[in-house]
Amino acid sequence: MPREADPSNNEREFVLSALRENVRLDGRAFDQFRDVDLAFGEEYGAADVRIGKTRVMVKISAEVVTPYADRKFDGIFTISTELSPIASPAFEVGRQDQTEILLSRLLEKTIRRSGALDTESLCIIAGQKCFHIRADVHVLDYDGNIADASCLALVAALMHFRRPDVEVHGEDVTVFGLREREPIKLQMQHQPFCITTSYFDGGEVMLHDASLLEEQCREGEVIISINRFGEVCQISKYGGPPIDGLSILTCTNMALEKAKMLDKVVKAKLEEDEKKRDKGGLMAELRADNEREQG
Amino acid sequence: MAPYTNIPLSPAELSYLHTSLAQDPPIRPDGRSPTQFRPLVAETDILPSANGSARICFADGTEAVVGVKAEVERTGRKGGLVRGKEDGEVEGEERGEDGWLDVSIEIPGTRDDDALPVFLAAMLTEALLADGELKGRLVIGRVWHWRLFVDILLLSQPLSYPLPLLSLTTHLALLSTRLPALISQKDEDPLFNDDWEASTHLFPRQPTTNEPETKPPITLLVMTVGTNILFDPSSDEIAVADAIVAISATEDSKDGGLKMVALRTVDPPSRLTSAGVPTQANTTAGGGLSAEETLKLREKDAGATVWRPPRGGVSRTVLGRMIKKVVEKGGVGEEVLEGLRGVKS
Amino acid sequence: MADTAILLPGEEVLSESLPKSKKGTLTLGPGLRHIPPSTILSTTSGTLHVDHKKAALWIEHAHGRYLPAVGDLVIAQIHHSSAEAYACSLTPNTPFALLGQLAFEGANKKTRPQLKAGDLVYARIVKASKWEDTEIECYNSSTGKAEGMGPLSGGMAFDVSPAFARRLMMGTDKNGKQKGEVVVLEEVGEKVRFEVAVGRNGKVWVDSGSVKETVVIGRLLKEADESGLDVEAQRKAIKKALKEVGK
Amino acid sequence: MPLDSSTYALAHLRVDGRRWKELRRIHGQMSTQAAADGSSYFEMGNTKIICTVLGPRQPTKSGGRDQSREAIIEVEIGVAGFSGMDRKKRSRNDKRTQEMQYTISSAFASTVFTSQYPHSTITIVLHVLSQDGALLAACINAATLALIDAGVPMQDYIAACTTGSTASYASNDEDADPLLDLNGMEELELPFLTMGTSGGEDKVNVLVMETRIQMPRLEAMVSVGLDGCKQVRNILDGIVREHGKKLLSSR
Amino acid sequence: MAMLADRRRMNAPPGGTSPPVFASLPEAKLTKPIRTRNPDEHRKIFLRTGVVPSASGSAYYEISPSNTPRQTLVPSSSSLKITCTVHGPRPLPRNAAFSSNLLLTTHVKFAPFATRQRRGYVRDSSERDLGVHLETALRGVVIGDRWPKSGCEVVITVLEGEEDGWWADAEEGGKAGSWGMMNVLAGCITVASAAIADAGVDCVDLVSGGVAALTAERNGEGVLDPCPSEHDIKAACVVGYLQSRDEVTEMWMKGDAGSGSEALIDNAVKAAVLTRTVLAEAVKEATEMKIGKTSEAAVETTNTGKGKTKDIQMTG
Repeated sequence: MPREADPSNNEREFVLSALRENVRLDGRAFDQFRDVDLAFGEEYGAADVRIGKTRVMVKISAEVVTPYADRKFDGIFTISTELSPIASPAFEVGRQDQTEILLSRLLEKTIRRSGALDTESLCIIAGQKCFHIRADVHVLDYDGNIADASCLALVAALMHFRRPDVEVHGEDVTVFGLREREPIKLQMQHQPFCITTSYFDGGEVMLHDASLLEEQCREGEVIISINRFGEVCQISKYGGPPIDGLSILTCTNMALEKAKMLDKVVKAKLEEDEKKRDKGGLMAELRADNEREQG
Repeated sequence: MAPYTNIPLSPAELSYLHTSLAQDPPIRPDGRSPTQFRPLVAETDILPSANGSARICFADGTEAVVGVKAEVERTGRKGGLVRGKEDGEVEGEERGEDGWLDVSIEIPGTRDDDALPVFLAAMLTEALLADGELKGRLVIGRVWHWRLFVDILLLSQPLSYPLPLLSLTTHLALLSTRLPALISQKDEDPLFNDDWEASTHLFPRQPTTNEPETKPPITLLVMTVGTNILFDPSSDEIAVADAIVAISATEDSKDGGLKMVALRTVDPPSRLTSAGVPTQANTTAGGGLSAEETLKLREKDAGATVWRPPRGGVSRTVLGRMIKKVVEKGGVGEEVLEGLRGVKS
Repeated sequence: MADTAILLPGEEVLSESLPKSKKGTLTLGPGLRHIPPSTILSTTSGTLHVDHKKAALWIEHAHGRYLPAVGDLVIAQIHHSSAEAYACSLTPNTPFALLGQLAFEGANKKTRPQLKAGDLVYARIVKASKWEDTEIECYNSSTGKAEGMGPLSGGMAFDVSPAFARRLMMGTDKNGKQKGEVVVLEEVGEKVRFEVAVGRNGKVWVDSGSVKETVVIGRLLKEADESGLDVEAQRKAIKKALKEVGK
Repeated sequence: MPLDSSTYALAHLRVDGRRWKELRRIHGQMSTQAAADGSSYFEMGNTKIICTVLGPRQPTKSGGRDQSREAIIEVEIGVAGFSGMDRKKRSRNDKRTQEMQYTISSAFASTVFTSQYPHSTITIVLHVLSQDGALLAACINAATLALIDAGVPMQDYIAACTTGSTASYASNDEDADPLLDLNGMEELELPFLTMGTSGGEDKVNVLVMETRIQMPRLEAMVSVGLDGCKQVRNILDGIVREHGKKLLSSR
Repeated sequence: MAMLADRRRMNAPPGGTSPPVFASLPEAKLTKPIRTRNPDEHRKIFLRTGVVPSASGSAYYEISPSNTPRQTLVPSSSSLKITCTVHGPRPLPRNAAFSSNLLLTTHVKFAPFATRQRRGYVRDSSERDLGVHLETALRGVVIGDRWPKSGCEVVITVLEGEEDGWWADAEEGGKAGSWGMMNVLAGCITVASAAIADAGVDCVDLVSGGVAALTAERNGEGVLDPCPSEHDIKAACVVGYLQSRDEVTEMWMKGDAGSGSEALIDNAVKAAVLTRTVLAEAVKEATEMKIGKTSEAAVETTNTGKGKTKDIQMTG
């Protein structure tokens, strides 16, 4: 079983003593993120996020399926995560390891359980037809903090995605191609972001956006998912050495700030992308079509 | 198959055990008589969320919990094509289906699809289904039926062959199983009485004595050494068994005695033990024989002086005696059932 | 002196670029393959380097994993220890190299250094063969002297590319010019005192006694490596960085 | 079955008649199984857990030399098919179960003196016989008791409970009360978190929340949780002392 | 069981497809097949060894369907076709623990098309259960201590499986009781025994499988080799029988036999004795062929013919 190589004792001690002197190896402040870069693909629903060297790509797709028998009025939304050897030699194909399970649970809790995506809006005919929105999360490069990066990429991709328009006449459903009708945005109820706080020395030192080396040296982490309105969607502190109850509340406050920052990044990039698309000849053409139809 | 493929006993120990168990009467390591069971602690109705439940703790520390849950299910259209049987026509009594009983076993350290749990589940299932009485009781009407889930958990590591433990626990759990009373008509959408007091036992009881009229079957593990037949073998004893047979027996409604409803041979782990080396062939003890001579010596010895894993099967006469010991009047089966009667929730 | 011709795997080395040697023998370095009678093919992509004096040629390339070669100085990390030797990792996910328990200066059974898993040592490769475990040692076995090798305590190890590590170790030519065109260590060394050990396996260990200075040196090295800074750019970056730490 | 919050507002009584800061009945037993190195049975209301601890022992998984300098804590959780309202078989690869296993394992890894047992494994096996809320908390408490029974040295032990809030996430209800120790029905309706603390002080080892909630609610929930964990800890203390007395008197 | 989901193949939709229902003449009444053999008569068995040249040992076993006249396209009774290959004895893998005995493992798998209901590619619990039964039957026969540190794999593919009842029967589509499994097991025992002999693994005896049943029609009278579609079986028994030692290595009995259990076992043994004649004949013939072949091969290398077929008519 390949594993991420453990850092040497020298590195471990140095990282810790540096942190005690308020120094991070890459010169960032404790609560500072590495450069966050978000790019959208040609197609709808492809988002590529880079935080420092960490890189995550999310692609959303939609298909029409039968809803689950026990949830007739809901569409289906699934998130699948994949940590492949592309990201790090420590990941194996096809084998679910701890990191992957935790990551997928985290996204599940942050996005699905918190109801970020309105699944009822995906229903086409109750009990018969609905959209299945599938998000594939691929970690392409691994240098720490994949939770925050994956969540950011997932939220951005969901906001960017457009599903095909449908028309229902009784039992008949017509699904329109992207060229036939302007595709429709997904209904998002809120946009939660994952913020991981790594702690050292029993909570004396708190870091945001830890690099891989810092992650390997940390004592534990608190992962908080929060949206810009200050609604906490999920907190995970899986074991690790204990910290004060109060510091968790501090973490939450700091996470809110970061979530607002990430929210802005996503909004700005989406706007940029929309402008770019607006100019395109294809879109203009489509709009003309639609107007004629309505008229 | 066996949960313990490496038996921590040397050929000398195996040989000793085998000889003492082959004595007449056999000398068992814990001084029990051949038909005596080890003491056990049992309780029933331990879980409020299950329709029936039981827990048994054997003296060696092995422990099992069984929970029985019943769920209402719509009876699928039967696949009959012939006999002019159309919908609506009912032909006598409704009969239950095998698929309505679902037995699953969880044993720590094994996967759900390992041979051991699969084998044990199949063994317990076929004993329960053998006389068709139990599945008949699951019928609610033509449209609805109960589906019975029997979840068997072995809580400890499988120290000895867990079959008797699991079977006895299942027996107690089923005896304590109660189904809510039906208030709706037979073929309507079923509606049940919320009152737990009004519920009926899956195995109906006599109103006066509160004794069950019929009982679920029990499965006993019987092993042979030489001509001796031993019940409830411990893990050490199993290590030298010539043959092991699991016999399921239930009360015969006709004459009140016991009848056998299922039987399976179990692969004895003794077949995987290492053979001893005769002194003449032991090079360190001064005996220097060629490989060929050693082989000859071993074949001639045939387990007389040193331990040799058993070969072949069990002879038919011994098999017949084993069955008889379980089901005969005043036999071990009745004794066990009598012992379990004393268990109160 | 360095020929900048870029070769791809399978490409033939032209006979005019072969060095003339008096004895008529050539020494082939990494990345080259000889097919008798006189064809020389490259096996990796990179630039061809020729040393006419020694009649040697080899291919330099920036990426790929470090392959142990006898005589290389490396920084190894102890993984676990057995009765005779420490198993050390040179690069992650590769077979361990063996470091004898007594392969240290002045070590005998009583005085040998006690190393824990995760400790770093500066060592030289003494055996590198396809069929056997790689062996390293922390002293020169012929002289018994440490020659700067041994356990590394404190400080920080930075990961750089193996090619950059090689450039760091090229030394200076007659004019005092850096052959590897990396001036970070020298230029910083004029202002800041620090200890350094460069391992061919892509690790640089730095210890200046001060966390901030060590971090700066590490960052400069990584920047020079990853962004491929030339000498001028390096000087500029060094000046800026040193200002930050107040030197 | 929606929780009738209006009743709560009137009488300040919960569905099962408790007040906001009341725990359910907690019952625990130690040394319940002779075959294991340590074992316990733990009830929190109708949530019932059996826990056995094996080890510290040699790693059972063969292959690959284990050079770890500390003991590895393995956790196996088996959720019985009959434990819930409906019969449901949860596979062992279920991600939620695996997440719980990881949480318990890493929580105890920092409390148990694992460095005293290099190259060994401590296996905690948890069987969930019946669930009615506070599953993770009950598992942690059961594991604590079983580890104490097994005589594994620990710095301290972890006591856990859940807290919730009467306000659902949407309503910005100013006078929402925090609730202690939610039962299964309340868990379906209300936001809640599971918390595990060690030591008498407010040191949080585990904190897991899966539901959406307004940030201001959190503070109250955390402080009630800290207090609840202290109560649970006292009860656990009592169980351990009781068991110790029994052991001594039987000598 | 979700865990057993087959993820290596593109599978058919989970809902499945309904089995074909063949149109039959409206006046054609489907009739349950009736046993035409005597109660103590076995169906014809075809057995041949050495069918897979690359395996250490192999055998093929077939029971032809009974010839009942029918008016529909669907055969009213099923037949049994089993192949078995034996690999080994061969050394255990390096990471396996030491074993002083031959480690025999069995692997029983139905071909996806073997039964009326399609079988998946992953072994289900009934197939695993059969594997355990077969293992028990064979472990007692092979002399394991002759082959320390070795493993031997017995791989069985059931090409056509006996049905559990009459397919058109009202009850569960003829699946009640899963009696067909018992015939399959008896066949597996016999064919594996032949294949093991073909592989040259030391055995104490040839083990042959036999099935007997108590049926409702005959009022408690037992039948040998029951074809489930022809009977209404009350109880059945399979044995793996060693004739020369008069021993049973494997026995599987289920159902409500009442007091007739002893007679049932006796009948199963009788069936096993019948099967044994075919088994012995097939093994003997194969051995003769091998001996003959080696002497022939010395003279003429082009002759690569395999064993002849053998059909034996049997009566009790």
